[in-house]
Amino acid sequence: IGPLLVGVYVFVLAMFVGWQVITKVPPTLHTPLMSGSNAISGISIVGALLIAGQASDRIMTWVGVAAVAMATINVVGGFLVTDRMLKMFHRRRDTEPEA
Amino acid sequence: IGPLLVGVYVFVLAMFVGWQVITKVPPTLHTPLMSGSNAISGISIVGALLIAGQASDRIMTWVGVAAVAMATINVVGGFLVTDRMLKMFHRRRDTEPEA
Amino acid sequence: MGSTVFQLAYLLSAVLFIVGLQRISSPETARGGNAIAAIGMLIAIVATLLGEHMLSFTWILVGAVVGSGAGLFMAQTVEMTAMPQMVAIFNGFGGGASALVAIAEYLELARTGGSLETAHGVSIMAGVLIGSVTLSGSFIAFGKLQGLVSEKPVTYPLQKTSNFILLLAMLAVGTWLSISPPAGGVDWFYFMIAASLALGVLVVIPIGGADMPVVVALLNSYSGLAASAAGFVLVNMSLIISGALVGASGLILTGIMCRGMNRSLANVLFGAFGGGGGPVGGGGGPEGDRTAREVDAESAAMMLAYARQVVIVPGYGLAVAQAQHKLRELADLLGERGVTVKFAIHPVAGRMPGHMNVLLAEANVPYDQLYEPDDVNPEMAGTDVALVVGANDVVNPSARDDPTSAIAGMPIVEVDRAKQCIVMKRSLSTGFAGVDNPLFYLPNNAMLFGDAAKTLTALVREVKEL
Amino acid sequence: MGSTVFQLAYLLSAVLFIVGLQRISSPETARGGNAIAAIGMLIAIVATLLGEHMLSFTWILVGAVVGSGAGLFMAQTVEMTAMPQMVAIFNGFGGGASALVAIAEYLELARTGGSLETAHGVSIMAGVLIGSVTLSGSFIAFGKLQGLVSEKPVTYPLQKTSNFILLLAMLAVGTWLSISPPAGGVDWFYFMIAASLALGVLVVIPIGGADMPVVVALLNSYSGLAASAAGFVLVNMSLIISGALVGASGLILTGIMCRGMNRSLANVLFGAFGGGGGPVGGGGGPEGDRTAREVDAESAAMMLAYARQVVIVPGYGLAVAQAQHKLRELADLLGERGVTVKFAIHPVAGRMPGHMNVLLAEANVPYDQLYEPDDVNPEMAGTDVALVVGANDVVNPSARDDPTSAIAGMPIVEVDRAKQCIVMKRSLSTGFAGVDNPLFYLPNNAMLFGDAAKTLTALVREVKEL
Ligand SMILES: NC(=O)c1ccc[n+]([C@@H]2O[C@H](COP(=O)([O-])OP(=O)(O)OC[C@H]3O[C@@H](n4cnc5c(N)ncnc54)[C@H](OP(=O)(O)O)[C@@H]3O)[C@@H](O)[C@H]2O)c1
Ligand SMILES: NC(=O)c1ccc[n+]([C@@H]2O[C@H](COP(=O)([O-])OP(=O)(O)OC[C@H]3O[C@@H](n4cnc5c(N)ncnc54)[C@H](OP(=O)(O)O)[C@@H]3O)[C@@H](O)[C@H]2O)c1
Repeated sequence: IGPLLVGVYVFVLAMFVGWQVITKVPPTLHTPLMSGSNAISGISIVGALLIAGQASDRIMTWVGVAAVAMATINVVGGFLVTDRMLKMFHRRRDTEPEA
Repeated sequence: IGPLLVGVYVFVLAMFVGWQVITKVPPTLHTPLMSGSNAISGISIVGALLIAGQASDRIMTWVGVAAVAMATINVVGGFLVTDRMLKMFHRRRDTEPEA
Repeated sequence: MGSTVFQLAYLLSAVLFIVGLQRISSPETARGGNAIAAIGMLIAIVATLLGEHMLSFTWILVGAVVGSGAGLFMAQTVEMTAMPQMVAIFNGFGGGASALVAIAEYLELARTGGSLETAHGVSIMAGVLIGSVTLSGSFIAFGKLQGLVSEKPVTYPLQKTSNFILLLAMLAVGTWLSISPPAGGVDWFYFMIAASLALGVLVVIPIGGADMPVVVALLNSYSGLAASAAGFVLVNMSLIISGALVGASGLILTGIMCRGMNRSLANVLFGAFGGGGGPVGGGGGPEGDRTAREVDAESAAMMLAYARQVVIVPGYGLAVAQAQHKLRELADLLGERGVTVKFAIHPVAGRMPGHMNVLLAEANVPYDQLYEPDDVNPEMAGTDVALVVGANDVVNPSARDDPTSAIAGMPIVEVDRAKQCIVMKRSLSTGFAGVDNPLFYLPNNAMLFGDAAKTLTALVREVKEL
Repeated sequence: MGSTVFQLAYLLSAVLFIVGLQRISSPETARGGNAIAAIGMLIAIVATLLGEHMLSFTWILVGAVVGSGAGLFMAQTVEMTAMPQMVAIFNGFGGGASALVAIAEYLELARTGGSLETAHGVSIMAGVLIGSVTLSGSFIAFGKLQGLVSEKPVTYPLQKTSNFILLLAMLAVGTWLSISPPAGGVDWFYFMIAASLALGVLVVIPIGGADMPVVVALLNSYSGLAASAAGFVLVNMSLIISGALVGASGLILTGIMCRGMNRSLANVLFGAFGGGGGPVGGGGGPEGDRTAREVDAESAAMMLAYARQVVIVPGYGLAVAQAQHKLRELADLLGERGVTVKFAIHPVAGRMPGHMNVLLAEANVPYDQLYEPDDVNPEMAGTDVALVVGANDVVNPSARDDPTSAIAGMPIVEVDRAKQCIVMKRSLSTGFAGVDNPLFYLPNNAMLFGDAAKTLTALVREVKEL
């Protein structure tokens, strides 16, 4: 059983998991869900690191740096902005006098 | 990435899928769920067929026949009994005068 | 293992299992879902038969004919009240097949003098262990439920300790076998098989017959894990996925039963509880000065017939009396007279989860007439008559009121809050949990004693005559 | 790819992503869930840095410092009203990174003269195509949302046909590249990249600015698929899993938005709708003889202050006016006076799903004061005042009453059923869908004209003075 087939199995199962998990998120949280899942798609940083770390010539180095930078923006920005949003959500009791 | 690791990935994802799917089943249907999922565990029939079909000596033949018979009981019996139960479930309107 | 097409067929079968299970989540789609899962199984079987090189189809046919015949016969003839046994025995066969897959792989390696990778060895040992425990454990569970083996917990000194030592020994042998060449390990391998079978027996006999449904659900989970282990042995993703699905399903159902009974899994497995143990106490209040009011079928029929809303709470006793058809007849008669009839089904009423739903479905009660406790409890105060038929623990108010009760915290159907409650059972004795039920002595409760089949027949006659 | 330990680290990271997303399903656990997902990402990064042989960390550091700085800055400074743009641009970067991963793999094979397996080639081409489309498409979406690119649909003759021909050409070139040796295909590969980037621009420009949020959600899904494709290129399961999760998430959110607007995805993508197109009609009733009653801040404040229950329906106009803090102040004042205040949040109010919830959370409105339409609609008849702040389409009764309306069938908040309704907006003009709103002319409705920030400030002052 080759790597491509394995990938297909994993992809299909992950799609099911994603579908199940996401349909349970209430509308209240759809904006943070969108930015949070967006941050997760920055996982391609794994590939970006490989390019930048193993680059053997000028072009590859630049491709690598660009890939790392782009992926990092997505990851860092995505998780932070989601956190910024989510920390504003609170119940009636714990209302702090901050605007 | 070896076959064992791939198996672990697939197993973990399938566990998540199973968890999500099963927790959505209402109590009304827990008995058929149990017998239906039981029938699915008869999937080891795939392995049983291999033993019986590729047996090279007496012992293996008997092991194979036993495995196929056991798995078939589980599969055939499981799906049938589940169907028997489920076909009894009906809404208020379509009550047939059968007891 | 086969070419891409056959691998994709296995993937398709796994997807169909998932989709099938998803559709079992609603009564409307459940039957189709079961059929979809069965088609998935067919696809996996065909892919194996076509995709693998087979020396002979003769023995496959022999096994398949025997198995199909037996499965067909059992599935067609089983009583709905005997579902726990049925699931137990099918379960056992599934676990056995998985164990045999692992066993054959090892014996073949031993015969051909092949070597064993550690990872492969671990998969084989796991398959043998889990599969064999499932096989023998399920058969004991079947025996206990069917009354072939003593329902009582079988206990002896140092039981847990000796089981634990056996398990340790097996793990040691299993580890050694996983890292040694198979040719030299066959005898120890036979020991593994025998010890696994023994372990299955030894861990189930100390559990009371009434706790067997929990054991069956747990063994259901094990049969899935055994199939997964077989999948690791054969490097077949479809087996791994399906096994994991069943493993998750069994675990969830086990959890639901334990929560419904308000007991921990450890307590079920190691508590030697149920199956005729003495009453566990609780309840409180002096026995002597309490009297339960009795009512006859005629007056009970009157109350029911002139009510606006009746909530019926069926329990295990209904299954024992096989009186589900009579109960449906009564409900229909009341319905014709304009009474609103609702069935309140407690999640652990009966002897397996959802058991009452199946029994009432068998008796042609439409499922939209069945309610969960949370749906009817708020309506109780407006209910004229709550009719409890062969249920006991699931309507015991001390679960709600008495924190010292053995079933404290277990959710109940609050029939004590109805304007009038009628309990139909044979005596004032306790139910499965062995806990005294203060409901029987409440002023708004009346007992209608007798076997549920007889008393329901009487009720039907009386209502007809009104 | 690395040893077992690192593979298990990748598995752990994927599990943490799943668990993190699961926890985002409740406001209480959501922040922790986001942190768990971030930890998963950290684990994947560390596993890559330690598990792979790296020639140099210098360039990694350069890229990481630049990216972290930019990401940090953007995340900290963005206004909550600008979330759609923010998600769009992050999205674009993620897609770009995935595309670069696929590009680097191909160029490296071309440089070393390696050969290309077809399956590998297909993965690379998919990564380039999807990733580049995501990159350029997201940037155009960002531009439209930010007002840098014309919000209007840019259309020209044969637009769909020419886009379709371009796509076909790319598929042909991609197929050829997948089965040819990379060394000879570099020029055509550059064509693939350029054409993919062009395609991203060409498919987004004909879509109106107001439809951009749907496009962003769809591109979110694509960025996931691009990551999955990169995972196939690198045979990294963590990438495949995470990409599939995001792919599913984006698809679901796209579907929710389309359903909320009662339009098909095809209509959004190819309809050249929104962004200043003329009114789509609907509504009916002669324009001339209808008059909308006007109310001033003083009388509106009176109605609100002496109501028992007030339902506030915020919409896109609130975001435009940046008046969420003022609105919270008003709600608090009313609450102090003993008025029950509920916020009714329509799923597509604002410009992205859940947008209003974030804005109100920013203004410190507790989330248990926010209700979905289905929860408040049944209470409308008992509501004294419904206060509509900068919303329009989501309270348009013709969606419910007029089957010929362009928004017929879209769920609404039924403010027309409240005893009194007050609509705060600047004019009688239409909202996003361009549909006339008969609510404005109902006898139980009054308009409070003006920018929401100004009118809310006036309302707060008046309520304080009462
Ligand atoms: N559903 C599950 O998954 C599951 C699994 C394991 C354990 N359990 C446990 O089983 C119990 C289920 O509660 P339950 O209320 O359904 O049953 P129960 O508490 O066991 O009570 C059943 C009652 O039915 C009466 N009965 C027996 N045969 C009868 C007959 N022929 N006619 C009339 N009455 C008859 C018995 O009283 P008389 O002897 O006086 O007639 C008995 O008290 C719970 O304690 C639950 O925790 C459930
Ligand atoms: N949420 C999503 O995911 C999403 C995505 C895409 C599209 N949409 C669509 O967007 C619409 C959302 O509905 P909605 O009711 O929230 O908004 P809307 O129907 O677009 O109406 C917003 C109203 O706010 C008023 N307004 C604008 N600026 C204002 C200000 N500064 N002060 C006061 N009022 C102001 C405008 O009227 P005046 O000009 O008279 O002031 C306008 O009619 C729906 O049609 C939905 O389908 C939503």
